[in-house]
Amino acid sequence: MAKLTMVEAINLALKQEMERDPSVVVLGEDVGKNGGVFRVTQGLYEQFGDARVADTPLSESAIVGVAIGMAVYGLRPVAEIQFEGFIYAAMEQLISHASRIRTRSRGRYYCPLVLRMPYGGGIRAPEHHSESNEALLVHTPGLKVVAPSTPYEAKGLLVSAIRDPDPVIFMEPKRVYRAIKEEVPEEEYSIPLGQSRIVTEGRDVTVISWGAMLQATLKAAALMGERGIRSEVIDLRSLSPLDDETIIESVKKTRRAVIVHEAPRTCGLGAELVARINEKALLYLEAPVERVTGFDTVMPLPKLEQHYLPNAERVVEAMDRVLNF
Amino acid sequence: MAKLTMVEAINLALKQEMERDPSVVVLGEDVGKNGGVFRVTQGLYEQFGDARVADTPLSESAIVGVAIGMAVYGLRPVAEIQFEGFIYAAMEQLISHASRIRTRSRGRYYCPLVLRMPYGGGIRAPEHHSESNEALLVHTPGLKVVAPSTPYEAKGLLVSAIRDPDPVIFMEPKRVYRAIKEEVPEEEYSIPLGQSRIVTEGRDVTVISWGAMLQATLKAAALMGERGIRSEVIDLRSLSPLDDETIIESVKKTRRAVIVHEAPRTCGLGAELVARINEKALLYLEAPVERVTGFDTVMPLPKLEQHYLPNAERVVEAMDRVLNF
Amino acid sequence: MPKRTIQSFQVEWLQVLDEHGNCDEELRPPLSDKEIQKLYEYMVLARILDEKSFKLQREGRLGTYASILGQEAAQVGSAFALQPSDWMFPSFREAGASVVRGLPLRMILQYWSGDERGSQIPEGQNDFPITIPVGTHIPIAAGAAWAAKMKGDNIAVMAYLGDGATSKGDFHEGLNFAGVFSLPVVFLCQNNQWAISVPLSRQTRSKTLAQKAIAYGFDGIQVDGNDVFAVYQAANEAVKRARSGGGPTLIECVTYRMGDHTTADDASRYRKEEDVQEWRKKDPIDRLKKYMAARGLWDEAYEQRVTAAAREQVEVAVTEEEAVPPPDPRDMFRYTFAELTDELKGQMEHFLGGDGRVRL
Amino acid sequence: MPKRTIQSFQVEWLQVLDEHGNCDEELRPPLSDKEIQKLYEYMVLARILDEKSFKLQREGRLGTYASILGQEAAQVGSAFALQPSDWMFPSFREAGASVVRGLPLRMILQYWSGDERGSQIPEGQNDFPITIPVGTHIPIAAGAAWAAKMKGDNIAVMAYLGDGATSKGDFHEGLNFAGVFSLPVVFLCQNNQWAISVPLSRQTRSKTLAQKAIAYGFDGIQVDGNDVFAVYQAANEAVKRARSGGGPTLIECVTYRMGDHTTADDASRYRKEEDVQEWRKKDPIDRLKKYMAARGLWDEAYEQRVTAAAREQVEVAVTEEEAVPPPDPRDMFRYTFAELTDELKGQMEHFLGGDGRVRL
Ligand SMILES: Cc1ncc(C[n+]2csc(CCOP(=O)(O)OP(=O)(O)O)c2C)c(N)n1
Ligand SMILES: Cc1ncc(C[n+]2csc(CCOP(=O)(O)OP(=O)(O)O)c2C)c(N)n1
Ligand SMILES: [Mg+2]
Ligand SMILES: [Mg+2]
Repeated sequence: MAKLTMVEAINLALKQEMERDPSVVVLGEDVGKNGGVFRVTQGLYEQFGDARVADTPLSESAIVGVAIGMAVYGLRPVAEIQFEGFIYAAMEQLISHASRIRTRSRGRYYCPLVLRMPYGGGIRAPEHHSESNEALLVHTPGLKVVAPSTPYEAKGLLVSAIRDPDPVIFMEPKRVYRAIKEEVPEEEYSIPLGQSRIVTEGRDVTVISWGAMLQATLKAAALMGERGIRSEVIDLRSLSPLDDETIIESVKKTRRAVIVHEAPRTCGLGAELVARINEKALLYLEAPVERVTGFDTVMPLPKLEQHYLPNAERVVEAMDRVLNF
Repeated sequence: MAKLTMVEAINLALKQEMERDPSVVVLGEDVGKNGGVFRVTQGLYEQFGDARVADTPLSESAIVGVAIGMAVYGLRPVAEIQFEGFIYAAMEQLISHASRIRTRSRGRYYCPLVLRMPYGGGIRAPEHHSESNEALLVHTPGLKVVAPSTPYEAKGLLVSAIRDPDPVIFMEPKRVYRAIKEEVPEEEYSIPLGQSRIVTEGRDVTVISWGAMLQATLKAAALMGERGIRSEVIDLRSLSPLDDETIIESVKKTRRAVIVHEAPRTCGLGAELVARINEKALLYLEAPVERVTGFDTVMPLPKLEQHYLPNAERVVEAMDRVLNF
Repeated sequence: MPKRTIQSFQVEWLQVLDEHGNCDEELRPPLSDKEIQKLYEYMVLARILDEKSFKLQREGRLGTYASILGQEAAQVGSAFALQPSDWMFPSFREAGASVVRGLPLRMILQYWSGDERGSQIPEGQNDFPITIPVGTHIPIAAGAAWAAKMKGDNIAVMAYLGDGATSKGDFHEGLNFAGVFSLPVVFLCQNNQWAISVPLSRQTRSKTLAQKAIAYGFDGIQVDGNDVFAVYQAANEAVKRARSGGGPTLIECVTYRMGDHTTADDASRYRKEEDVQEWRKKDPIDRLKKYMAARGLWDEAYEQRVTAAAREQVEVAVTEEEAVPPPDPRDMFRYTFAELTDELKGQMEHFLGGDGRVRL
Repeated sequence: MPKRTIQSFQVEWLQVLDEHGNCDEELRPPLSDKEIQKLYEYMVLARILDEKSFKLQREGRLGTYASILGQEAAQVGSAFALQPSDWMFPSFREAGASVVRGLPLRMILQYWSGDERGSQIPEGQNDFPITIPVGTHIPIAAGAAWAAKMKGDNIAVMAYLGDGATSKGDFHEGLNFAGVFSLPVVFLCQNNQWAISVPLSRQTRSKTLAQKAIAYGFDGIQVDGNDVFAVYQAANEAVKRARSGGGPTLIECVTYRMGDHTTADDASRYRKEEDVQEWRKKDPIDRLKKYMAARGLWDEAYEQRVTAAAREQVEVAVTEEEAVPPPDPRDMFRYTFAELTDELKGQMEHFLGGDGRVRL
């Protein structure tokens, strides 16, 4: 089996889904000849042509709006927002239309749209190129939100996202894009949406993260492992809907939890996870659930970004706190 | 002292601040001759003229963008978004500029902008006219978010918002606009931002809400009072930043908490409050904090809205649950 | 070395039937007498439905309603150019166009009564539900047109919008996409001079809305929006051009919002009755009536028949609508996704009283 | 009854200095010899700074950088028309304009090195920081212009944007506001034919970008963007018109992005070297040099002096920038609001190791 980067795995998923289903089309800025600024769509233009791999004008709101129209008409558009920091212009289309065409029309119309976007920091990018805004999307009823953490995961989840009959936001941790390689089957497989994944089993503490933060989390778990602490690391995968069962079962077992995300702390997805643990497993908790997150400040430019982003050290400290509460 | 509705109280605050400070200007759709679709700006056009009370084109993104430019140039714009459901188009201006001009320019520029918007359901309005999207704004570093609950509160908080050197989103619970009258001093007063308010003191359970939900909460507290339960009702007032001290002190005292908001449940502001209580008062809790919220569905059209919105009955049930856990 | 003109543009104005019912037969679209009567009948039906809706709202039997009074020609003339296979994207003030499209009148009322089922467009009818956030359906319409083009479907998409909508970013982005990809879409702008209380002069400094098409490299035309022939003529040309690969068109119908913005509005706060009076003389139904009378296509007996039939249709719709049982609150949850997620199932069960409470 | 033309529009093209250095003296703006030399010196300085920035990036001494190569005339010519009291809103590719505005070169480097202090524009200099989200500064610039107008300040605002930016909703909304309120703002569009890999033909179907002004009811003009005289002339007229209450102008400078989009891009993936070659002949610096040489304003000794001085200035800036101590991480928190909130104080203390950990 070939070892692929996440960029290659996503590319493969796109290629195979386009081969399988002629209604799958790709659109966005620079997705054509250029193959995407991260090369995620490389080769698709050559293989499928201009009609199915379309460079668009620089219009985030219309990229999403037009994709909604395509989806409603019967296509399966996979639209790209070049960086997560440029999605705000498309919020009206996402919140006011994509997420609610099905319910507004009581099922007459629906919107099988995938919106891919690289997200997160750590690659020394300019302003707005390093944000982690999943909470805005998770708070929007009617959207599904997925964040793969590894190449294998990315391929399997994207296949499910494309085949899903509802809008899926597919958040790609750009820091992972080329950071790790993994065996990724050429053959078709899919990973169902809505399910989290236990990466390492353990009984002492549950650590929940997703996307690029999984790497820091695993590193922290390994460091703690050297000290005899057995962490149960959960890759959230599906940010909306949430997989309460996996999370709650784990916390009931370990009685301690740490949540790790890049986004600002206040009203981040971490808060929701704490709230659910509080609701469903309060009496099991031996310590307050800890959140290791970005600060409630603007994500800084590269010279300060390493201070902003959670890292293994900060995760270890939080694990220590829940263990020694 | 005159008894005023919230509409009248806000109108009075605007009028007095415009009289006090010539740099205060009002802009938005229909704010001029028409006096605003809710009459909040009534009379201002006549008093201050077209130059300071400007009807704008139908362009939410530019209303905010232009107001940012005005603020940066040295004015104190008070912009109106006609209904909260139309703010999404302005998210890019809010998140990518208003909230971060100060930090981006390391203090050289800043943005003393107030963005007023009616929010929330319960008035049988069309789609998008009944949303409660405070969590999106609270999750954005660099914005302050305020939601008054009564006429008196509205006047005092708006004065502070206008005088604040940073962008403040002023969320007006439209259901309260004319629902209650209250004595509101003609004289100048202000209520500092960042502080919550204990509405009724009590020792048995803390109930936190804001905006229009305060009415349902108080009704529930009264019903529980008949059963001898003494509720400590907190009007959150400042949604960002949060007043942890007031909340945590109260929960430490009552050991039980219920949070009430209209917004969808997942990643709503309620989750953040639960997370903070978890972090700072876990060991005090006798029961999981309960959230009484909108559902994770689109806010329905009028025929179903009463099923969506939290009411006193649902608050009472949640209070019962935390009391009988 | 040059300072020279490199581009020139013209904006044209089309009127076929003036306010006195005089018709330029050369410009008149080749409609049969039957079709002309059909146009008339649709306009009458639209107006009677509109009057009834307004009354129902005042009686508390309908929610906020947006009247189309005065805009019947713009709506009926344009929708009349569409085939059932074409797609139609209304804004929120298109009861007249929806009538032509054949949307059950009951559903129009149901929508304004605050019931999502009014937007459950019948299978096979290619109409989008009403869009409330102004202008945001424009890129969606462009996207549907793009999909049609990709699939090789020989159809046109028509998107309705108001003068206010031309100020929204989505108007710009949508029309720009339509231009770049030469999409089969017609943007039908009803310039009724007002966006609630904001007059056209506060919406744009451009003399016409039609000229905005120049920015996107395709044609815009301004027509007398109270002249059903002119509207039909322009729409029909544009729709045909779209279907045959000629790309998009922007049509500005100059008309007037005779009523309040909605039943929640009071236009007397911001405009003079005289201005409205001026436009009463230009009524779209009157002028067609005059023309038809002169041509022998209209007489009192016909008028009676037409209005009686329309009244009957509307009354039936009202009765039907009011007989519909209230929506099932479970619908809030059911249609969020194709399948109810566990989370929503939980919330619905909680709502239904899973822990002992019954709410239904 | 009419189908008649009701509006006509022209778009003009202005070129003063052709690529061979031939000048139309009648059209030439009345600049003194000194001023002409100043224009030249700014362009040379801009280019040398640009080359240096590119090199520093390649050496790992600077972050992602967006080259202005080829666009010197468009930037220098336009910024030269501004007074210090005027306001300037750059996009992200305006190092040339910033040089003219007097932004310390050190700060330009500092910004691209990933340090917010590069955006801490010196007090008294009315330049906005770089805006990364394309086109979003346009309504902000309009707002500043509106504020200036309200305050009676006799200034103009200039907002820079690219061809790609014309597709954004904010372009539309911002220009529309500027038209409606007749604001003192100049929109200076550098049409460099590309938005990363997307060519102009995918950005719009309109033949020019200048014609987009027609949609907003004000003037647009297309100029040879590699002709510093034409750019200056158009900018100067527009800025004066703005200051004197004549409202906004859109200027399209036709130019070419000679380099990659940024140092993170590889343009050979999507465009042919031949196309770039064509534009090399139109180099803005060469043609001014030829003109100046013919007028006796340029010789080798002058060239040596000018480049040496520019090199020196740039080297000093690099040294200065690299000597700046790294930013204090506390700055992340400090500038979020005027006053640190309790919440942020807590987060900062936690970050600083309030519980025993030291991170600085
Ligand atoms: C994005 C958005 N902003 C504001 C509103 C509130 N609103 C409803 S209709 C309207 C005016 C629309 O004017 P126009 O486009 O001319 O349509 P008309 O009402 O004249 O049919 C406004 C401001 C809205 N629905 N959507
Ligand atoms: C809203 C937004 N979308 C996407 C990007 C990524 N991006 C950066 S520059 C650019 C192209 C800009 O083209 P143009 O406006 O012509 O300016 P130029 O780069 O040619 O100077 C893109 C797509 C961005 N910065 N902002
Ligand atoms: Mg209108
Ligand atoms: Mg460009």
